[in-house]
Amino acid sequence: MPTAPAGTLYRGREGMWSWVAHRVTGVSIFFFLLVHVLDTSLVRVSPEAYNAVIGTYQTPIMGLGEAGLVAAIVFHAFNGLRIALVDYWSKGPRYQRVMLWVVLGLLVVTMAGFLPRHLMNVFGAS
Amino acid sequence: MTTQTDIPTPRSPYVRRKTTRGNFELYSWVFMRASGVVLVVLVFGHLFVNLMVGDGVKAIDFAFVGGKWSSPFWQIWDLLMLWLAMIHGTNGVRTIINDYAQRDLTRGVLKSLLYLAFTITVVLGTLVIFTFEPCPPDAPAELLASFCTA
Amino acid sequence: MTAVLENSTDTSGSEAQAGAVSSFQVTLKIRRYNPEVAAEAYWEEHTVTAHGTDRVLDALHKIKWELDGSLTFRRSCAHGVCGSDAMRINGRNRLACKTLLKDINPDKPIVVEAIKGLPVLKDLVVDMEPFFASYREIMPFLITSGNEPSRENIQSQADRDRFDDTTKCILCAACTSSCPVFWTDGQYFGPAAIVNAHRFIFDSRDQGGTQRLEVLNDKEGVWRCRTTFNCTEACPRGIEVTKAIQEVKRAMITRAF
Amino acid sequence: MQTHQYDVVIVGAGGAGMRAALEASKGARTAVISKLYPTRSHTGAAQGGMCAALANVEEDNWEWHTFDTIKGGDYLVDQDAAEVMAKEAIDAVLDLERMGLPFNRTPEGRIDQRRFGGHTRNHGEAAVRRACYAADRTGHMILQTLYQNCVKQDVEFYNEFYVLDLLTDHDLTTEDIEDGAEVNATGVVAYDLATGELHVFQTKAVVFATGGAGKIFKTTSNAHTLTGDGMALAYRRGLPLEDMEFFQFHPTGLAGLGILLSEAARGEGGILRNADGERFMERYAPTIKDLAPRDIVARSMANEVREGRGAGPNKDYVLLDLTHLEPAHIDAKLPDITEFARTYLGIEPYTEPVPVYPTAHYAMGGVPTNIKGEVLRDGHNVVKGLYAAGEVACVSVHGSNRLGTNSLLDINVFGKRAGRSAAAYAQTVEQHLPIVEGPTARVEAQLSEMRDRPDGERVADVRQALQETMDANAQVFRTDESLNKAAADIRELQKRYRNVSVQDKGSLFNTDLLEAIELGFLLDIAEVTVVAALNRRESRGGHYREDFPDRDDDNYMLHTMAYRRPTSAPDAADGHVAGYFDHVEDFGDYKVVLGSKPVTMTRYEPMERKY
Ligand SMILES: Cc1cc2nc3c(=O)[nH]c(=O)nc-3n(C[C@H](O)[C@H](O)[C@H](O)COP(=O)(O)OP(=O)(O)OC[C@H]3O[C@@H](n4cnc5c(N)ncnc54)[C@H](O)[C@@H]3O)c2cc1C
Ligand code: HEM
Ligand code: SF4
Ligand code: F3S
Ligand code: FES
Repeated sequence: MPTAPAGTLYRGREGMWSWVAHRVTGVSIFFFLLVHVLDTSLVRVSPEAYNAVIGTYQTPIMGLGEAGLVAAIVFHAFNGLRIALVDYWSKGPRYQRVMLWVVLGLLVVTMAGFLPRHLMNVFGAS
Repeated sequence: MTTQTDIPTPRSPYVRRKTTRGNFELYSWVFMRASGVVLVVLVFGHLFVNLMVGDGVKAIDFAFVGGKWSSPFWQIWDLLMLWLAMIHGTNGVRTIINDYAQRDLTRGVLKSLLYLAFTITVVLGTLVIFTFEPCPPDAPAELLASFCTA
Repeated sequence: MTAVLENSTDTSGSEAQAGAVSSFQVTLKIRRYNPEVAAEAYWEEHTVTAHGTDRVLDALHKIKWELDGSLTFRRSCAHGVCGSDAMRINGRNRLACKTLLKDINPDKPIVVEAIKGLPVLKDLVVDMEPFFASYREIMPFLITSGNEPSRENIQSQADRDRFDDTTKCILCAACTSSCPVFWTDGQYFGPAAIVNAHRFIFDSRDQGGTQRLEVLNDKEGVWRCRTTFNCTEACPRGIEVTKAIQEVKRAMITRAF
Repeated sequence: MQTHQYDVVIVGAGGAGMRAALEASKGARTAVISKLYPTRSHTGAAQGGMCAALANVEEDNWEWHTFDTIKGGDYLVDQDAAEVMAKEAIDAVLDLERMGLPFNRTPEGRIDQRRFGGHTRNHGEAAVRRACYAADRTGHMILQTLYQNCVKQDVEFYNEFYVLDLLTDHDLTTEDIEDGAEVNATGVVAYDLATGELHVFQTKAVVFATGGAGKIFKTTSNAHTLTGDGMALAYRRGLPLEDMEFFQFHPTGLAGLGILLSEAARGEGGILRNADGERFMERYAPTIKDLAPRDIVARSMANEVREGRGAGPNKDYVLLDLTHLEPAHIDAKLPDITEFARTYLGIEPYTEPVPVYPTAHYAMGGVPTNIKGEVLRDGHNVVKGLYAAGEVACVSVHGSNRLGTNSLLDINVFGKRAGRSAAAYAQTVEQHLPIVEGPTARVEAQLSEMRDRPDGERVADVRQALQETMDANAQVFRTDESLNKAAADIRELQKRYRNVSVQDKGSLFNTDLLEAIELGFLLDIAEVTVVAALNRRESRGGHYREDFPDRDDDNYMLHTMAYRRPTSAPDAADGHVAGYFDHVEDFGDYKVVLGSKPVTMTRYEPMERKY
């Protein structure tokens, strides 16, 4: 296939941007998962090794990263359900936009439930 | 003037490279959605227990993991999560490679890498969950779950 | 019903009564490409006077007819029924003849370029052959077996309505060339082919549904769709393209299980 | 240059061309050459319907249909052709249905039918439901269905190829051919838009199906690409054009734009009103009112405006009122055209009346053919191997005014006939006839002259001037004075055309060049139209002369035949001279010679046309 010379960015709407986000979050989670399995495997090596690595998860920087990761998973999960509804529910395509707002709403609610506690755990005195 | 040249249609027709029919894409598509729904439960449960209950991320250490995996319930939970998430994720990344890698060679290389990563991760993860020894005999007791000393 | 480019600030109905047309200046920023002259595409701006009911096509014509005859684009009917002039206007696929200038913010230049994902031949003209090749592959014709009825086939009104939406397609390629999957994977059949398959799969008179589903079960078939809805949003005929794709997917799943 | 050989070459991939292709390709090696992708052809713009006396919803028969067609055409219709068309209409519709066309359905599941202007029961008693339709995109569905079946039959297409010359073994503009002598079509020359290359098609039979020529007018429902190419090519090779003075102005074009709102709008109950809200058609056609034939409605509308009862700020249009119809009904039956009103005028047809004004719509005239689709080179001799169908042709089923829905029917019935005749003829020919030495010379000269002229007039200026004079002087109302003005203007523009230049000198997709060539066709067609209109000093159907407001059967019950001849040729074209049918107009190096052809009458005596 010859490729067309690139022009400007396509100005898609909600549908396209939610797909971009779904893709980005999906890949991020996937790579995190690879690493996560590796680090968890250290439990087979020795408790010290595991604890040493897991300790780095508890630094504030990683704590923020974790928050981002959770947000990514939550978005990906809810949006994944939205996609499934678009595909299986006959009225899905018509309400895809509404459903995206619901997904974002749920994301906010979930993060509101999670973040304060998590940040307290990370930054708060233990 | 009677030039007798039989000339085919002037613009070269476009040919699809090859047809790959069969239900593989169909099943993988259904799987993405089905596994997604199950994953919602598994992942959210996982996250909740690890990050929300008790002291959250602060509380995670060898002892915590040991405590969880001593119960078959969490062993199965995590095993299922591992497999589903890995198949789901790998399949997702496969789609993405199909989308963006245009040359056959690039596609091949990237996919080989992907499947390699998949195999290593899944095998490793499975082994760890099943061969896990919550109370390794030579480890310092304070790092282990409380029941080891019991 | 039809795709609008931007939510215009004033859509207050009859204000645009014929006869009472105001004129204004518009600038078009057009992506030019002519392999006979230069290997690279470049942007060019032109400013013309337009009237209240003018469409982007009118502005393009003005440029071609008054300023630069070499500007090249396809068009025929000039009212959105022939599907010749799909192009990217301010980043979105539209028919130039259906996009009114007054609905676009006139303060900034209107960016016009060829649709994406098909080889650009000259200026706004792309090679449509790959697009039509996919269309032909889904067997876009009624397939029946047995004896032809001596009069017409009987079809209930409900059965006729079942596929009404997808009969509207004018093969303009606005949908297919708005699809992110198609841009990067030119082998994807694309929404337009699926829409036209849908038109037959759900026609009660047709008996080739299974074959067509088989074709679209291809690796590059319906499963490639990531429900990004760009196609639905771009379709100048207001066809619910993603919905049609979904219906085809569901038909396949029902058949497989 | 490339050369191709086929049995049948069809020029034009609209409804007529593709219908012919479906027939021809069954028995002969066929190619279709079209300057547009087939699905872009203007048949796709047709909205309202295609009529046939199926009698699916109420009593009807093809004989009534024949009568309506003849009366609608103000008795200038060739009655044998009208009979053929009305009779074969039924199969034409059923063929399309079986090819997959999604017609709207009756509650019983049959093809639904609706009313259309001029179609009546029992010779004019009341409007009858005869038009088969698919919402308001019947033409779209016909075009798609025919294309789909061409895909199915693997018909060979040459898309975006402009046919720029017709090859014959005798040049009728210069040679004097005896009655009965054989003249053959041998091929066509086409220009590939994508590459700029010329292709010669050597063929046993050629079918012209290039559609109409609405772009001679400014306000028109026709596409930018309807530039009368086929008519002009035939005319330039010395073949006659028949009845070119009859151009249909459709009553309901969107005011100022010309975009068509189908007659179906009135068929479904829409009403025309003037500025005072009066349903003025009650005055002009008391029986069938808004559903009178198009020429009558268009004239009535123009008259309302002329007499100061027009609506709008400039009082220059009338109103099409749909507001009394149920929105749901409008959505089901007229979705597309109501959307045109919304998109292009910002009018909501549910609640507001739509501004409309007549728009140039359909060429009743064209390349003369007989009912087999064979092209005539004079009153009765045919050109062997040359066929024409659709709007480019004149069989003549439309006479001086076409009834709505009869054109989609025409393209199907006569497209099929032409395709079938062409293939049958090709099968009888063993060897391709040789084509002339240097077949592309004429076209090459024309193209290079245009391309090489460094600068000069702009194509658009000349075209605009042409369209404006045609709108001003040769539209719904015509007089000797206005037509002479138009003729003078056209002569002037012909001169300017010789000095036209294009900016794009390249060979890839040079639409600039092709627009210039098309302008040449437009000028030729406009010239013939005006000369023929000047000659016809009567009013009949679409041709209305204010200075001769009555029909004059004694002098003008004849088809006009216009020929291009060298200035030295004899003036009268054939024996049938009556009225002014020996008219000659000089255009410098050639002249337009007018002859006539009798109207074929079978059963129906001309009567006064009242509705
Ligand atoms: C808006 C509108 C609505 C209408 N509604 C109705 C209706 O409801 N009912 C009805 O009966 N009639 C209707 N008509 C009339 C009818 O649609 C047309 O008369 C008919 O479709 C003409 O068909 P055609 O095949 O002759 O030509 P077209 O469909 O115009 O096709 C012409 C073909 O010729 C090709 N061509 C032209 N020049 C060249 C060249 N130089 N070289 C190669 N190819 C060439 C073109 O590419 C095209 O494929 C309507 C017309 C219009 C404009
Ligand atoms: C938590 C619950 C999850 C749900 C409901 C879910 C749902 C989905 C769905 C429905 C798709 C298909 C999208 C499409 O076809 O357009 C998808 C794609 C994907 N998912 Fe998930 N998923 C979940 C978790 C995960 C996890 C844990 C990972 C990482 C390992 C992951 C990685 C991906 C990737 C990489 C894609 C491909 C994205 C694309 O093609 O654009 N997902 N997900
Ligand atoms: S579905 Fe819509 S956008 Fe796609 S080709 Fe058809 S008309 Fe154009
Ligand atoms: S834009 Fe493409 S991804 Fe699917 S919904 Fe439309 S085909
Ligand atoms: S010109 Fe026909 S769709 Fe725009």
